[in-house]
Amino acid sequence: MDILQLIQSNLLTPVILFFLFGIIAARIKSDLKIPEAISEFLPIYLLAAIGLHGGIEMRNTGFENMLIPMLVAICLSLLFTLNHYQILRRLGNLSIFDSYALASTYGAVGAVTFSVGLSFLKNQGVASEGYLAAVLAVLEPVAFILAIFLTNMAVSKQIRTKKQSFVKDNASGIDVGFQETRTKLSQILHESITGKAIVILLGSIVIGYVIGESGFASIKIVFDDMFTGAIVIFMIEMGIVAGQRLDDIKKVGVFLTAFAVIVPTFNGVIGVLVATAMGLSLGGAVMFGLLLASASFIAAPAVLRHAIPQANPSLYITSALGITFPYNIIVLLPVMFTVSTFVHNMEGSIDLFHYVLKDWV
Amino acid sequence: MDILQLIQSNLLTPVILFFLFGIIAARIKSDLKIPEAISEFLPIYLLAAIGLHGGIEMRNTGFENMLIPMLVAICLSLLFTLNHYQILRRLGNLSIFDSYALASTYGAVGAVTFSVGLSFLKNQGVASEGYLAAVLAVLEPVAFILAIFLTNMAVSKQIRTKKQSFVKDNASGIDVGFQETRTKLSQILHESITGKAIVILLGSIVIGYVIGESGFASIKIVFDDMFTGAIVIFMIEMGIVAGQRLDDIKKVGVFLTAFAVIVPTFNGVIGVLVATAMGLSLGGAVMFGLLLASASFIAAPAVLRHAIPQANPSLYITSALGITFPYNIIVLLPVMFTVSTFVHNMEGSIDLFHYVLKDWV
Amino acid sequence: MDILQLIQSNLLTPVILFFLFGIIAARIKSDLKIPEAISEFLPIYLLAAIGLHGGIEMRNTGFENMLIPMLVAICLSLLFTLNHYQILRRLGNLSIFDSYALASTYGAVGAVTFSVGLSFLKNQGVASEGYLAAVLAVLEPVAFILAIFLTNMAVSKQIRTKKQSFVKDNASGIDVGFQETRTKLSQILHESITGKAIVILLGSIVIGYVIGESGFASIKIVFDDMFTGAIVIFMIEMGIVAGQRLDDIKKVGVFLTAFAVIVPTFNGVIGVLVATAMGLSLGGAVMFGLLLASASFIAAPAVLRHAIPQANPSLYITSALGITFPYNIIVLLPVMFTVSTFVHNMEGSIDLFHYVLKDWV
Amino acid sequence: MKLYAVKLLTVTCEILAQKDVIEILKKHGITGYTTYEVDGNGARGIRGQGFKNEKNVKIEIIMREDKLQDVVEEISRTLFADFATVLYVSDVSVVRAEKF
Amino acid sequence: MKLYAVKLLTVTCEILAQKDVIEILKKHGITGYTTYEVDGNGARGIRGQGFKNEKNVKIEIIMREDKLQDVVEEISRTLFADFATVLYVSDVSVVRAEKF
Amino acid sequence: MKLYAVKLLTVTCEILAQKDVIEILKKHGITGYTTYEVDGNGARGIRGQGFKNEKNVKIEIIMREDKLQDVVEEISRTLFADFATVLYVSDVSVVRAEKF
Ligand SMILES: Nc1ncnc2c1ncn2[C@@H]1O[C@H](COP(=O)(O)O)[C@@H](O)[C@H]1O
Ligand SMILES: Nc1ncnc2c1ncn2[C@@H]1O[C@H](COP(=O)(O)O)[C@@H](O)[C@H]1O
Ligand SMILES: Nc1ncnc2c1ncn2[C@@H]1O[C@H](COP(=O)(O)O)[C@@H](O)[C@H]1O
Ligand code: NA
Ligand code: NA
Ligand code: NA
Repeated sequence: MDILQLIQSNLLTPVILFFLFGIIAARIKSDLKIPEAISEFLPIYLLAAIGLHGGIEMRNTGFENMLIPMLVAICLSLLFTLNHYQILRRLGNLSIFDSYALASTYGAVGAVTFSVGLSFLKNQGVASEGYLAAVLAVLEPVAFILAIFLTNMAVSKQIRTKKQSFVKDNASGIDVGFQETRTKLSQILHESITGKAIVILLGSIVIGYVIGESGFASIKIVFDDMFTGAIVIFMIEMGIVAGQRLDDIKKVGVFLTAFAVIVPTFNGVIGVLVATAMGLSLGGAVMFGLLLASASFIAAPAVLRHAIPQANPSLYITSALGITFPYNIIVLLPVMFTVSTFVHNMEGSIDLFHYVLKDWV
Repeated sequence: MDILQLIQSNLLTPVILFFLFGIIAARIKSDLKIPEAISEFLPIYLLAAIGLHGGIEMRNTGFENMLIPMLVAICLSLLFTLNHYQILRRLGNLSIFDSYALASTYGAVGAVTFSVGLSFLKNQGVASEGYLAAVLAVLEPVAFILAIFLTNMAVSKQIRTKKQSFVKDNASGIDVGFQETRTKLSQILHESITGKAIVILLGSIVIGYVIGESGFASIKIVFDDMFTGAIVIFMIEMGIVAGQRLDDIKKVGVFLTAFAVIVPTFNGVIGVLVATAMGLSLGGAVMFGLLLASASFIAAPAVLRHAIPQANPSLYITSALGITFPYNIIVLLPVMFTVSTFVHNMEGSIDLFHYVLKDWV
Repeated sequence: MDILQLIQSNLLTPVILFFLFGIIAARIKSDLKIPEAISEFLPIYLLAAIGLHGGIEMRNTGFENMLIPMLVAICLSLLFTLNHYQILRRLGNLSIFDSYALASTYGAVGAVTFSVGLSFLKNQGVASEGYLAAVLAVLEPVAFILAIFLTNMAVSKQIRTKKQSFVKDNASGIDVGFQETRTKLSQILHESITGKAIVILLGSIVIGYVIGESGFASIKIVFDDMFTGAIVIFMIEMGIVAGQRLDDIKKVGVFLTAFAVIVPTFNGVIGVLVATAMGLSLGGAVMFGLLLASASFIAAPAVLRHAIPQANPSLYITSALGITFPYNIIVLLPVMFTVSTFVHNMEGSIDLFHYVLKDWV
Repeated sequence: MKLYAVKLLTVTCEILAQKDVIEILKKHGITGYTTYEVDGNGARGIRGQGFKNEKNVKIEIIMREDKLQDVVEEISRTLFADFATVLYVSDVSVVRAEKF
Repeated sequence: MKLYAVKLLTVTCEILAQKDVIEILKKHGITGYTTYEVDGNGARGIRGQGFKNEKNVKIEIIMREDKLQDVVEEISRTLFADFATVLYVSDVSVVRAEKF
Repeated sequence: MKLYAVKLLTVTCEILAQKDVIEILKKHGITGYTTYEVDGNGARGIRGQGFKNEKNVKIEIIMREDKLQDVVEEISRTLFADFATVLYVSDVSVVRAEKF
């Protein structure tokens, strides 16, 4: 199947179609809405299902192999976040706050995107490494922490500079500033690692690992068989919310629109290649790429609004949800799948690299 | 099985029993309640399931045959609405506003009734034409539009008459009145065709058509296997709401109570006969009859409260939900099923009519 | 399997693990939360499922055998409630109000505990008598009614004594007091037997009985297959709520903590023995014991807050939910299962007692 | 459009005391009120987490001044001791004074 | 911090009349408001059980005094007859008077 | 029943700023407040559609007049620039002035 065919067949799955339907419903100003309680519950459910599934897989396959991909993902995520910042600040001329906020939004991961990725692979009949759910959990706060740390550094440097030039004598003021920054940082750190997404995901991974296939049997119908149906319902709401934001894309501007498409493509393809080099399976490489390509639009505002309140939330929510998310699930997933298929077929050279890498570690 | 037996066996299905249970719970003033988010979500879910199912069926069987039943349904719905108005205004002596509101409530269709009808047929092991979901979607706004149009005409005629007799010279006032009527009409038209029920129903039909049986497989458990269970839960809430309204039936009066039973019976049986004449299957004829017999009690208030605010909502909600709905699902469904079985057994004559009709078109 | 192994294997089921997970999530102050609408709906769903299942079982096995266990359960519940009161008032030195409130909280039954018990038995591959769902329904108000009656008696005695000593002449005042007490009592009686838990449970039992296995088929997936998955989700919320209350345990004190562990153990083991003596099956005896061991933490506050407003709700909620519930589902269930297995293996003597009892009735 | 001065009584209390407040209102011949669920913090700790029964409710009653004293007195007397309750009174103006 | 006196208009009405109220506000150049769903009881009976459309909504609008009369007049004239509606006005103070 | 005059401060803001407001209250020794989620419209556009984090919350605080100025000042200074926020103050009377 060539890439366009794959995009088309992906486009015609219920998950994507109901997302597009949601967008249309919002555009024609329908009063259709998934009640808040349901749309708040669904991500919890999806993450629990992802976690359980990942945990069970890890029990089956061991998690010795998890370490390297995890570390590589963290490094890439940090590198990419810094890279985003440079692009946004230099090329995009965005404010320091907006730049850091957007940089970490795109450095972070999207749990909904991950769910759609899993259902995409299911549809293709391809499996992926279970431990990627753990990578998802660990990756979530990494980019935020870096961005928040750097923002706070930048802000306290600004304050310090101001203080030094104006009130030369007031040294304790700076210390207070530092102190406050540190307090705030540790507070935000706590907030982001006790955020519901990470907590339910990690908890479910552990539980999945403990109960294994046999313990899962009694809840399989709810946490496995109903998974795709639940995504479909959630995608209606995602479509509606994205559709409501479509007008805001004008405010986002050409630069950011381009950023929201090009950067995920770059990150995602690099991700696929690196994952393949590390020996991940065809599907695993796609999911690894998706982790790096995805932007966070549910966890991001919750953390960033406190951490970098000066940044304009409609910039990062709109670009992540209104542009990158549809692009990722409709176009980039099939593209990465094709890339992954391609590089997994020229196994020889890759495996070589893999062995080299393994020797090296 | 004779008709009484059929009513009895229908009465003893979970769907009907939980509805009656809900009524009892409300009557003994229990605090039992399905949380709002759930009871708002369930109709969306039910309509999505109905739509997907209908769309898949249409892909299997084509939708060439849909056109005539659709047009006939629209015509009958318009005729019936006018007929209701005459009965209500002339025989019932109701105000012009109440008459139009009630006429269209009974001219419109009830999505919940339709769901119960489908589960009734499932129980009887009888199928129905998938395109009837599309007829449901199209029929929904038809009666409203007619009633609103006529009400607005009536009101602006009144205004005009008043204006002519009192302020002979003020012609522009009438124009303004007309203008306003037209604006309001187009606004209400927009509202009723972008109403959530129609939107989710049409969207799901299209998606069902596109994905077909194979694309549906991954979400079948949620959107098919769980259907009857979901109806049961919704019926508890319907029962509770109906039960809370039982006291209001006194205010509805004898005339309207009789109307709420006789008119659906008449419409429904005509519907079954016409559908049979058009060549619909046994089950399809029942569903076609049910479309015409059912009254709208969720969509109606939302539209009518804006369109005809002078009408008393407790009249049309109470009679549609408190009287017609229970009557339809408990008594009329089995009656129509019996009628449909009967006329489908004397196929010869009917088929004849069918061929004549086909030749004529 | 010995008792420690059983506790361990129980501990590693999804139901218990997700409960512990919820506690941890609350302790680390995560913002994880099951939306209110979902956590309000789940008990209704669970009770409907329990009721339907019980009703169907009763249709299969008849309910002649139900009478004695039901009466015995009521008697034991009343006896235990009086016993709790004595312990709390004499040994614990609690106020009369707190004593009665706690006595009835532990005399009443916990529907959630019952659900967990059923899933525990399912896990062990052991069945239980269907009519125990009916016992659950009947037992629910019994302890409350007794406690409320006694509290009101105590209060009006107090009032009377005061009146007699101070305003000798005002006899009608006492009558009014009595009158009020009686009104309030009948009102609370109505409230507690029309409470949602009892209503949905009794309704579902009747419906289950009426529809039987065959009528249940169409809703089995929702009301049976999804049962354990639904419990798991509810247990997350229970864990969170329990975790939030863990700090309050300090306020509960050593005496009440001991009470919250020892009393259920005593009641539960007595329950298992009595049930075995009455001829209930292995699983049935466990469930019977669980009924007597469990404390009510959802229905209790709703009733007691009105009936005995002077009692401190955080005492009875915290001890029932924060101590007894985890203890019951983690430790006591396996203990009672072991006891029941043990006494069911020395069948001879027990059966003897059983026949004696049967002859006697 | 003339506006008439009346009183707005606002009671914030445990959801389980709502029935009692409405009972008191009824006793004083008042049937009009507006209610909604709220969370809160106060002398009895944070309310609104956990079970629904542990939420608060706000009850707002527009009424004529002459009934105010009695209603406030009865609510204070019967509920303040046992239930988490806060009440306050404000001055508002309405169009149809006869409605209240 | 200086506080400026403005008016707070509160409209409690059927949820289906919300759109009409906001329409009226817009007509008078007012775009700021706060809304939330409530239950209630009044001349038209208990509201808030049953279907969501049968709930009430509260709409609160901080505005300058000069627009108040017209808005109150128009709401009274167009909605009082057909919809369950109650409105009242109170005096409040704000920091940024220019915002309203 | 004697009523005592106190102040009611109402803050309507983004749900994500709730924590900051409560932090400020705590700093000024205030632990009593009532909160509930609302929708709204204002200078920052319609709020309440879409994600829950994009809703508003109303925070109501009954307090003695002497703390009011400082609290209002701090909220204005720290939140007005970055968050959608509106606040207003009204006069109310309570039964137990010592509670606040
Ligand atoms: N100072 C206050 N301002 C606003 N609401 C309050 C205040 N104090 C208490 N409340 C509300 O009244 C409820 C009961 O208060 P309390 O009895 O003090 O726990 C609290 O849960 C809050 O919702
Ligand atoms: N006296 C009152 N105090 C507070 N709210 C009221 C009052 N009367 C009516 N309401 C509210 O206004 C709505 C409509 O009132 P009505 O038109 O009288 O039925 C009611 O459902 C209540 O929410
Ligand atoms: N004039 C107003 N009256 C009542 N509430 C308002 C008003 N203006 C703004 N609000 C509320 O305050 C929130 C923030 O306002 P803003 O910062 O202007 O977007 C809005 O979403 C509304 O909930
Ligand atoms: Na990323
Ligand atoms: Na009809
Ligand atoms: Na018990």
